[in-house]
Amino acid sequence: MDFLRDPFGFVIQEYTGWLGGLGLPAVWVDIIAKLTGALVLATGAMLFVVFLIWYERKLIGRIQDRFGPNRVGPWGIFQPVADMLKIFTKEYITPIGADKFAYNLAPILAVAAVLLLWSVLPLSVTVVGTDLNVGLLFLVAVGGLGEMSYILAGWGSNNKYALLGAFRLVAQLISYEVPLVLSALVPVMLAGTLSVNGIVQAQESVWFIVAAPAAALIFFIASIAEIGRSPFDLIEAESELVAGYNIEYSGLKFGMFFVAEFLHAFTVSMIFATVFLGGWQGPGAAEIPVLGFVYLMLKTFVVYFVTILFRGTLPRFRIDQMMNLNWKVLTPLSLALIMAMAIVGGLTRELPVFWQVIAFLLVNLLLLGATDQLMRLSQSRKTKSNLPMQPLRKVLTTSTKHGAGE
Amino acid sequence: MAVETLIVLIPLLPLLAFFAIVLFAHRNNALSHWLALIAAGVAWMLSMIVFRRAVQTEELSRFPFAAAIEWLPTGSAALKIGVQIDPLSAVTLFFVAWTVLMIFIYSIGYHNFGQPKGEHDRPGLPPHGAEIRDGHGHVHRVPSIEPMYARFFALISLFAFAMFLLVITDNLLTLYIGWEIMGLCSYLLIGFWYAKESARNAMIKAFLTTRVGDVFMLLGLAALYSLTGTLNYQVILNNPSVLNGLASAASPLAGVSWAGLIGILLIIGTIGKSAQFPLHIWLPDAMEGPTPVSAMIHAATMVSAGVYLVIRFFPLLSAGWDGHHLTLPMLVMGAVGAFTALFAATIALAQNDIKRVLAYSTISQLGYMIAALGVGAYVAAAFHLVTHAFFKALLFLGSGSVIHGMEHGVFHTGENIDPQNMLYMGGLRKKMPLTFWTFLAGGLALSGFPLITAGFWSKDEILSGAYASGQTAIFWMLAAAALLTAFYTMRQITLTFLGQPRSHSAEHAHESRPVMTIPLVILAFFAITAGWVGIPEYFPAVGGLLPNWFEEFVGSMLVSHGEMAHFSLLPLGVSVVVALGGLWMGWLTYRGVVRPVDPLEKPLGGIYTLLRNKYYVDEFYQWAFIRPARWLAETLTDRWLDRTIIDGALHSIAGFGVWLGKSLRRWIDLPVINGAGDLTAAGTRNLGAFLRSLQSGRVQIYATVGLGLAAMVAILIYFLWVIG
Amino acid sequence: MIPLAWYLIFSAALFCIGLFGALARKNAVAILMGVELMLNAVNVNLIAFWHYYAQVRSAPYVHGLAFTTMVFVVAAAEVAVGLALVISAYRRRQTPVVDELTLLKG
Amino acid sequence: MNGLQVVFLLAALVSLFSAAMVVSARRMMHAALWLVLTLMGVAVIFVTLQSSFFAVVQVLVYVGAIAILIIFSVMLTRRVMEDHGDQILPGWRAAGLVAGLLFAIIVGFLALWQGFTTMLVELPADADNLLDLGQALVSPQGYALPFELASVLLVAALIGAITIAVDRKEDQHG
Repeated sequence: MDFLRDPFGFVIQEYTGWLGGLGLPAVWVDIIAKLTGALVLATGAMLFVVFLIWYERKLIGRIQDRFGPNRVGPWGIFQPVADMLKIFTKEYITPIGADKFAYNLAPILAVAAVLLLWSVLPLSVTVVGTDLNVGLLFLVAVGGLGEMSYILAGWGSNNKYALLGAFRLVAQLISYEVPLVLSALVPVMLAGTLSVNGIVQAQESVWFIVAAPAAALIFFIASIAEIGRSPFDLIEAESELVAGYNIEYSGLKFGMFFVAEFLHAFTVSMIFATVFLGGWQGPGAAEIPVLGFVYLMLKTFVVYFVTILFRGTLPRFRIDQMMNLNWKVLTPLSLALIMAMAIVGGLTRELPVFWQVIAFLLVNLLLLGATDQLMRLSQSRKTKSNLPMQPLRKVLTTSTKHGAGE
Repeated sequence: MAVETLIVLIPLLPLLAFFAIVLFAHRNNALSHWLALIAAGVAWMLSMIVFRRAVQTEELSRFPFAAAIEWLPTGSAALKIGVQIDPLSAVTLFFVAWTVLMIFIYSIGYHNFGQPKGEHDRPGLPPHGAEIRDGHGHVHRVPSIEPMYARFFALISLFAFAMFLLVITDNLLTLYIGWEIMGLCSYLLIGFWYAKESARNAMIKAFLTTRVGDVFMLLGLAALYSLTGTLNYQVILNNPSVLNGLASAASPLAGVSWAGLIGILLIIGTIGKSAQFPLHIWLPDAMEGPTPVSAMIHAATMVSAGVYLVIRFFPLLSAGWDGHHLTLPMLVMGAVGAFTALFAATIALAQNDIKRVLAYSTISQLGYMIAALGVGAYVAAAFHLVTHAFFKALLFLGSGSVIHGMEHGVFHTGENIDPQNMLYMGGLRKKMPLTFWTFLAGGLALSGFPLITAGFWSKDEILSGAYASGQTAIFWMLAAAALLTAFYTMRQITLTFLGQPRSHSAEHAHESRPVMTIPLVILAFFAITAGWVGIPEYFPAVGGLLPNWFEEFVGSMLVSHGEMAHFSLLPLGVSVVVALGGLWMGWLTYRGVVRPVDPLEKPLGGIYTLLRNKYYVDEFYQWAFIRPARWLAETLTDRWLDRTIIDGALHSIAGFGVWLGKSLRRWIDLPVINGAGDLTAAGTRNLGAFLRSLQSGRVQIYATVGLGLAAMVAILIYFLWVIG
Repeated sequence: MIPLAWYLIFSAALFCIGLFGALARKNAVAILMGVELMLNAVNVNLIAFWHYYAQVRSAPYVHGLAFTTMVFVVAAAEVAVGLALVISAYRRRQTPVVDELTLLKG
Repeated sequence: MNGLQVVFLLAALVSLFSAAMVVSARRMMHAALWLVLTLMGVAVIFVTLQSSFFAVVQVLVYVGAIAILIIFSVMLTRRVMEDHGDQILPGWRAAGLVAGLLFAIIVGFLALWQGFTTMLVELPADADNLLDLGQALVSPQGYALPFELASVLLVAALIGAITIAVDRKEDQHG
């Protein structure tokens, strides 16, 4: 019965009990249990990527009116396995003049940075790696390690295109970290804690996406930019940069970047589900922890599905558009949002939760509407003063001038 | 909203529109005129609301709508400013709001919004006309859009602000502020086409001439403030003790009371602003500005401000008046007003420029009002102010429409004639029917066509007031002026609209756009009906059909009512006869003109030339003031005083200074001071050469030095505070 | 159960290494790295003393943390401006070596 | 010697070693990478001091932003990958002397203080209370003024950095 209700917690308990039975000191039991947990989680996550790749290719295929992979296994489900085997057997090439230390460190660091994120995400009531009291900050900080890996890869390859790609990518990541952190502050304010588990628990009555849809939107956009997916995939704009920072990589090293990318996309969806969609919260999740895990996975897949839809439908941004969106729209909006939410929260402190949420929602919608109007305005002004438009306007005015005499 | 708030908002909106246009919208023509129009429209709406409330309020003159705040602290007290709406300002607000709104709308059409841009248009010149090509490949010239379109709307918005401010204020100081802003606007708008030399001269002339009046007015204002300690209307004018005190206190001028002196100073201000003799010379020249400006500033509102001032201060001007012996200010007003009325009317006879005739008629009509006040016909003056504003604005806008039509003809035919010259018009009745009928309504109102027009009722009241006051000389002068008015009005209508076209341009003129004609129609409505609110009860046949509302409403302003004028048939008969007679004579004289020559030119001979040249007043001023001033400046001050005496003295002082300096340098500077200086310099250089070795330009050396200093400070702190 | 002395000696050593880097390196960016090391040493010191005072007073104690926050801010600002200066200097003189940037030499 | 001490010693040794490499590495890129390692070591030191918040902030600010900026500028001020020639000034011995002397002085002075040998014990769980820190930073009795000044400093640095680093050649074209 206990196993059915909470299989993960049950296994962990059994395992630690068994380790304790071996006569080890408590500290060592803890360390070994954590190491085992990390190993299992990391392996599971990396294997999971195999499924993710298939899922994504299938979906993209459907969007593009194709079948997607359908040869290997039922519904082509073993296609990624075959690809994996191909990648494993490829030759490693290290370019001449490469900085070997940096060149080899980069792919490891890329995967490690993503896996580190899993250490603070609560998978269900009982299963959480570490309940760090600054968990959300940790999630952002570890993102910085990912950037380091891209720089190392770009620089270590001793290739101009790789370096340019890395520059672009890191510029994008650093820029989008700003609205990411700022918008993540809104759930922190609502929950009153930085701990990820605390944030999940604070969403018992209402998900934060309801109270703060604007923050959720910013967080989602910034997350997509952080994982470098379409429409923010200008790092691998083939026509401009050949293939980005990882052009000189081959074989398993390339595969690790590949894995890191997919896993990162999934992890980011999970963070979004945790912070804004209530994580493992759901009917009965507190009593039957395994349900919580199911809920989390469902939510994560919904979010992941949306990112794939983005990838399948949206065209790529230009680099100036990408930067403009960040610095001129998302960052000011998230700053305004933080201020507005703090003020509204202070004003409605005495009210029941329902009205408080309504107030938050209204403020969010108001800010979104205002942003929309401002963007429209600037867009129309831009179109007016756009240089290529001038001759056309001249043509139009002259034609009306001639027409006036009739 | 409280009615006081509404009142405050009235002038504020045009001001905001002015700033918005100047700061943000000046590149966008449509936005500019919409801003101005919306501001004027909302101000108009608020004015109507305020007016309606004012009419509904009992005893408004004793308890006006008012609100005030303290503005300038002056010693122990504070100068208060505020707003106030009493019956007089309510009716003024009524006609100001209407005419301003109509003129704003009209200006859009007058400045050709929606027309193409002319290739040769230059800011500072009237639009030059644009060439367009029609479907058959023919090239036409049509009016082109004014190149300084937005600036025009900004300026008239500022003007509207000043006028509204002047009307709603409750004290003389803010009135003066509005007065001066209007002077500035008038200056800028007369010189709107500043690239024309005539416009530049006219703007300077207008500014300087009104300045003469304004200085005297400021003196009066200062005297009033120093005597009473306030400039508030209620405190001064509704307070018999203050008025009596002023009337009995003797001023520095022998035989004149303070009330009389202040009154005369204020009247001089009015003479400047309302263009009365002898300061009338600027108004005809002001016709250099665009026609809507002429209509608004120089007919309907600004020149009315002068009359408004004297009507407002009538209790002070008439302080000590017993109903029979006129006070000194009233005597001055009566004399100046009546003389100006007749004088300007005669000049108008010989003018050929359609706007100039109207300008002289404006001077003449304003003279009427001043004269009416002079004989104590307070209500009649206010009444004529209202009706005159409507029909004169109508006439100016109508003339603008005519000019516009003629300009179209000139563009079309390429003739080299002045589109404003009436002698080249004729027959426009068929080309521009709407303009004709509305202009006719305005013209009949101006000449006082009996019974149906507004001008008749107000003018009749002035004449009967003058007659009743016993000032027969003034009465007959005004009657003669009325005759001439009717005559030149008919001359104008006949020359412009009746008969046959006297040039190809007139043949090709066509009706203006609805945006111009609709204001004409609305103003024509008021030109007819505005008189019906003030029909005296004693008037035969129609008197009493409508209540004499105006008399009751505005008359309540006076603390002591003058005696009700006795009805007398003589002034009534005279006014009917002069109006109809003048019109008939005018038609007789001018109906048959076929060549562009005035038929009166030959018979009148020298008199015509005299009138044509406006009695040589400008030339007289040129000779009497401007040339002496020039001589004073150039010959006396510059050549003799400045260059000979002052420069000579300066040159000799300078020569002495040079000698002194040379000897000082020789005996003191070179040996003593330079020696010491050189010594110091050498020392500094040596020191610098030594210190230079420390300046290595290496950042790390500097860092080390900084670190050493920080360490020393740390050690000092340690030994002084931690240990000690 | 770590002696305060360890932290203080560690931070002093880190500081002095940073100082050496700032004084002895040729490259302007390397000098900035030395400065960063020094600032980190200061942070270690501040946090260590924060822990010490929180322990001595056996009550929550925020002053050390607040000072650390300030140091972080100053470090961020310093790096931003410093690196901008270096890049700007490099653009004009084509060198990041401070030895060759001696325009101020008297 | 318990586990915590081992962790501390390891982190400290790694930090000091990599700091030494930072100031002595010949290739600037490697120096920058060593700097990252030093910073990570310091973050671990923070953890041993029970300030997990600053440990995370250290990673976020120093590793995530400052180190990356430094790496950027290393790349931007470099034409070729290898740094030729000596990276150390001729007067490095003097600098070493100053640094060593300073170290000796600091440690000497510290040794005079009686609190020097205090054992730092584990603090209660709520010692690292971010709520207190946050309130202290914005309360007028606490650090509101320095906090605001720091914000102004950051903005000024932001604007200053942009102004300094902007390429003026573009201005002439535009």
